[in-house]
Amino acid sequence: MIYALRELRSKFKSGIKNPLFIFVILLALLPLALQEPYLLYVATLVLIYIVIAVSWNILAESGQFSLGHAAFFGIGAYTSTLLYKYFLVNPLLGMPFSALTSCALALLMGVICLPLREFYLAIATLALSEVLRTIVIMLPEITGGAVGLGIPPLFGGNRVLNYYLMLAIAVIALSTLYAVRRSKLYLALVTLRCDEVVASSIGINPVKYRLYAFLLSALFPGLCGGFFSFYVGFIDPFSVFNIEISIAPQIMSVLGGIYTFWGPIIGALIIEPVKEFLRISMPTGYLVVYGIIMILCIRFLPRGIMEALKAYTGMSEAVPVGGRKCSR
Amino acid sequence: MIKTKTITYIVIAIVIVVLVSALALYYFTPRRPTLGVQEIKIGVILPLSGPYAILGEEEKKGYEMAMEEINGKGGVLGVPLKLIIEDNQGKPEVSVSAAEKLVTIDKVVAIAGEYMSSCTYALLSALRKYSPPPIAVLIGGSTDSIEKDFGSEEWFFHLHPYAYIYQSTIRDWLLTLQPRPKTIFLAYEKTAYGTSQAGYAKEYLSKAGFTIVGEEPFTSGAADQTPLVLKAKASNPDVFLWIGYAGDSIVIVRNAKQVGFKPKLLLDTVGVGFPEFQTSLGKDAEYVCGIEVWSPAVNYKTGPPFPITHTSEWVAKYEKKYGKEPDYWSLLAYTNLYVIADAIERAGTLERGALIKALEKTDLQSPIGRVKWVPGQFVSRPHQAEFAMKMVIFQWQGGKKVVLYPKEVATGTVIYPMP
Amino acid sequence: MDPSIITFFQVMMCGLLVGGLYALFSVGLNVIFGVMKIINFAHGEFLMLGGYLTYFLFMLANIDPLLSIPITMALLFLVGFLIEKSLIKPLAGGPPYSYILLTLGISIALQNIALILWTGNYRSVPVWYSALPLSIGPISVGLSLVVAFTVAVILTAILYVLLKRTTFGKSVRALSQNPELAQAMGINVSKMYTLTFCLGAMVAGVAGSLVAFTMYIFPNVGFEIAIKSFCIVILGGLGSFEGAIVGALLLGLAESFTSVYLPGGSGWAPVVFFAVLLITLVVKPQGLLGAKA
Amino acid sequence: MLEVKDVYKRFGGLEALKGVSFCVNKGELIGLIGPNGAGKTTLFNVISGILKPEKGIIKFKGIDIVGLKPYEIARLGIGRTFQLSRPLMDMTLLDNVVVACIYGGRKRVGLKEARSIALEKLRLVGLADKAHLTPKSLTLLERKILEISRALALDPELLLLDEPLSGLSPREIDMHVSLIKRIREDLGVTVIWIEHVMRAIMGAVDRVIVLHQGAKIAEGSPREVAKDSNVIKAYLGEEYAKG
Repeated sequence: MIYALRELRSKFKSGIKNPLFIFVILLALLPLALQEPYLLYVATLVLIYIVIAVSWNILAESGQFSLGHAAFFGIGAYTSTLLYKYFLVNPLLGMPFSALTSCALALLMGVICLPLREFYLAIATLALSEVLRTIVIMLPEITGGAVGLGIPPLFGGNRVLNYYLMLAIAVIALSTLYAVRRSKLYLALVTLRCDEVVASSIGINPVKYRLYAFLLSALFPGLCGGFFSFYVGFIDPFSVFNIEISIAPQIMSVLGGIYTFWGPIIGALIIEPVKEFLRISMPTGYLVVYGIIMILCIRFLPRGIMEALKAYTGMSEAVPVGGRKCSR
Repeated sequence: MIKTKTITYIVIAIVIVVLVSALALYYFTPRRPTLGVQEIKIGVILPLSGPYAILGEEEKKGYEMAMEEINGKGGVLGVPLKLIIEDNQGKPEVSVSAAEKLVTIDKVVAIAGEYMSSCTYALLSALRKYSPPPIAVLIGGSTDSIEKDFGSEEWFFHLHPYAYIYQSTIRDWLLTLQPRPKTIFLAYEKTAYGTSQAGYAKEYLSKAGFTIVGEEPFTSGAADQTPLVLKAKASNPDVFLWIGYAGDSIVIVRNAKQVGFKPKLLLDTVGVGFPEFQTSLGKDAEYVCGIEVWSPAVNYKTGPPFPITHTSEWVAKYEKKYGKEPDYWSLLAYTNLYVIADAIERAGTLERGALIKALEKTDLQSPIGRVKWVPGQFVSRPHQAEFAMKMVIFQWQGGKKVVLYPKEVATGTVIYPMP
Repeated sequence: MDPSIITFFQVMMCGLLVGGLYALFSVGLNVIFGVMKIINFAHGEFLMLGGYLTYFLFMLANIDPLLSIPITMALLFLVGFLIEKSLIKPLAGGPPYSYILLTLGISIALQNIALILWTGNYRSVPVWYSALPLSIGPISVGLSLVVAFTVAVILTAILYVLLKRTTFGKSVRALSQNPELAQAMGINVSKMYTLTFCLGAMVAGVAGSLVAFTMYIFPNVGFEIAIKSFCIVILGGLGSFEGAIVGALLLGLAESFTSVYLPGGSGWAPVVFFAVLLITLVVKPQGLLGAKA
Repeated sequence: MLEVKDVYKRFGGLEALKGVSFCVNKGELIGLIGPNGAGKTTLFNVISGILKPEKGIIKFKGIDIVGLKPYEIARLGIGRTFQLSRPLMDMTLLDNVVVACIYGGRKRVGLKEARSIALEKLRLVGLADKAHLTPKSLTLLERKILEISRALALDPELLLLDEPLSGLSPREIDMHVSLIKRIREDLGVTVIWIEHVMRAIMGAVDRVIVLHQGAKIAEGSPREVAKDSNVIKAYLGEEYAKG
């Protein structure tokens, strides 16, 4: 008993020092610093992108390159919206269903994409998300079609409550994916990425683990989609099945550092606010600046910010799963 | 003794006279109320990047023109207007983001602008959650769900026709044609704009006694619409009516000419109004008809506070300033800002309640028609601009847009059937 | 003749003609895609630049789009060269995904520069043959489309000869199919990258010229066509010249046939094409004519 | 322990294996030799399940493994290495072995336990002090050793080594051969070993199987095989061609 308590305490102590824990605490305190609903609105969007980027990255870690994450986001968004519209399901209850349909889609996508690699996989996922968008457009009786659907915003649009809800989703997503990265599942995923033939020669079932990666990667974007439609109060197929949503996590991951946990987070934390800042500070032409910033970033930090940081601190070697403290 | 007494009386008298005259002066001088601010901030949300940037730019020109004029005359109640222009990238969530910023950071007096229906809807939905919601006088959004869901809000005023107006205008005009056309083939692009219009087109036109011989959704942005045109040709309609964007109209008209499809009338909903339609097609643009909120040939008499007497003066001014023909979006935007400025002027304050009251009493002879609030089709609150309850029909003749309908503003007569 | 048969052939003609335009662009993309193994998100912007160049040459100097093709080719070759040398080359040997950020950045910057310089207006070159029909028996199609198709076919044929009969072509194929082996054979990879990139840009520029008078141009025109072309290239099989052509014609036909024969019309066209793509990939993961991995 | 009976495999028009049959007993160290293109690696790929033979039976410990997936075969206790060494480049040496331990080992282990087992395996082959580096910094020999220790993490009963000596210097060859011998002796693992370096393999193995153009042409002790006329013919042709 005492031993268990002591272990709990020591776990808590080491947890406090965990960067993720500190990060989450900082995020939880953010509304105190950002009094303005506008800043909170942007912060919530950043959280959504963080979750999508980290989720995309976990699929990339298994060697599967998706250009269709908007499909998960979109199907999640439509699930919660349509549940509300037809069955008056509370959005908070609808969101888990968003995650479910997104996972179902991921299974379908994963199975279709099993024999595909690299560009073939990327384009197939893109195709699937385009197919879904067209289906939503072409079934206006059910989905509201291209016109879209207006829905009452969650919590009456209270930005603080919305922020904390999204933060809760983000915490679940980040801690799940953080835990995954320290588990044996993660080892299997990375092995698949490095060499699939070797992976199967050491007992890893590639089909199973590729599908796991798909599921993990779709779960939280679907949830975010379910949140997003009620956050904006409006949904239409062009804004949720948008290729930009599929591309954004790639930009964020590559900028921050692909195949790292913090890379996509850093990427999202930089990209979205910078874009928003440019948007409000120069009405026309800011996207030119944005594009040029992207080019310069990759020109000078080709391996992303995380690698640059590691090189700077002299930690360029890969860190084993579970951090450095394991071993000897 | 007396002397001092007299002096005392005189002094008192002088003091009283001075006081009374000062008071009288104070009371009888026409006094400009002071607003107590350095500038009046108006938020404007438009698409300035992405596929709809073309129209956002047009709007921006209109707003800037109006602002320069108003501020050139000393602003509103002596305070200059300041436009805070936000790009919404044509995305609903960015529109919301912009709205949040305008309301909470910039603390604008009113929000203007918008173009796409999806963005307009999301924006209004975001505004509604404030208590009280900020004033929105918008020129974007033609989907009727905006009217149904927000039309009865006291803080929302709308300066653009809703989808049904396009089709009711088309119906009314088609009924005036001699000989009256009997059959219509309807094609529409499958996004929000096309599908919402098509529903009304079907309803209104068939109720008015026209036969819809075929209807067909199409993908906007396709390189070639020959199959669509062929389908239409096969059903041999009197009128080929399509609802598409500017690019689609170029392709559709070209393809129609190519396959020799010659209905009595080629009629588009908004895609053929742009000058680029004519420059891109040259003589093939001839006799194509379209519908617009306003067309540069339409000339209204204007009243104060507009510094012009007729719309044509505005057109000349615009052409001088920007070196091109204006689009109705710039005039809408121009009018939009004047409507807000006029209400502030009359309210004499920036206080929300008073401003809404002043807005409700708006009655301007604007260069785009009369701005007086009337109810729309679905809600009884009169917050829809009167001019936006009808539209104009034009035809390309000799490389120029000739206005055919309504009669009051017509500048020519229709050439029908098309030669 | 039975009108339904006439319609059938008419629809087929249209599909093939549009498919021909897609083919030209996709073949160029396929070369870059195959050799450099990067998804070049900026490829469509070459098309856009080519289109605007053609438009302004016509409007300002009254040069017919067909005559301005050599100018477009030369200039786009130069643009491709500059971008490759200054931006893409320095990333060589870096992590594979860094190209995404780079090409997206180029794409976003170019699109928005175009937006500022030339506004978002839809423009089309009004050539004299723009709306003339070409009739073959009861079937009539647009002359401009036929002209564009002819140019596309000629250029594709030249590319075919270039890729199948010359040492350059052999190197391209070697690099697409087995980069390691190609390197071992002593192919100058760096030079090949530059050449193929410029070639791709050039072909995209010509495709832009054709789009400028058959369709219309606007700052985002290239991005949408590029996405379609990625799908075409994958459908046909990475690195397969014939595959890209087959894929492009399939897309053209799918678009025109669905719009005539499916209730709901061309709204469903993307679904049909993408469904064909997905089914193909399930059955043949390497694409229709792709080399086996 | 392993029984290969009449196995056929073809690639398009090329018959890579034409009815190969042989048996391997527990604890044996078998050399599998033959000129280039003889079908040796194909045979390994067929045994380890990467390729499916058109015909034939492969029995491992009495179980027919034809049609099983590679990972199932690995879990039955067949470990293998590859001709061109394929370490998992993005993972540390330790993780390279840990992952094999977890997914291929016949005992279910957790991450913690797997780490200590893996470290033990690395210590066995002398790579423990580099456990936290990635394979990028290793020499070719070390990479090959890593691959072997990764295969050993499966606790295999049968180990398939595909040209473990290619590309090594004579000194490295000696070191590597002694490691392979030690593995067989200390762990009692049955080994099938494809090799081109004749000098090394002939002195080390119990029995040699010779493949030529997809067929077995000889089998027996190294000494017998070296004298076999078919073998000499097959090899001499190649030797001459090499010039």
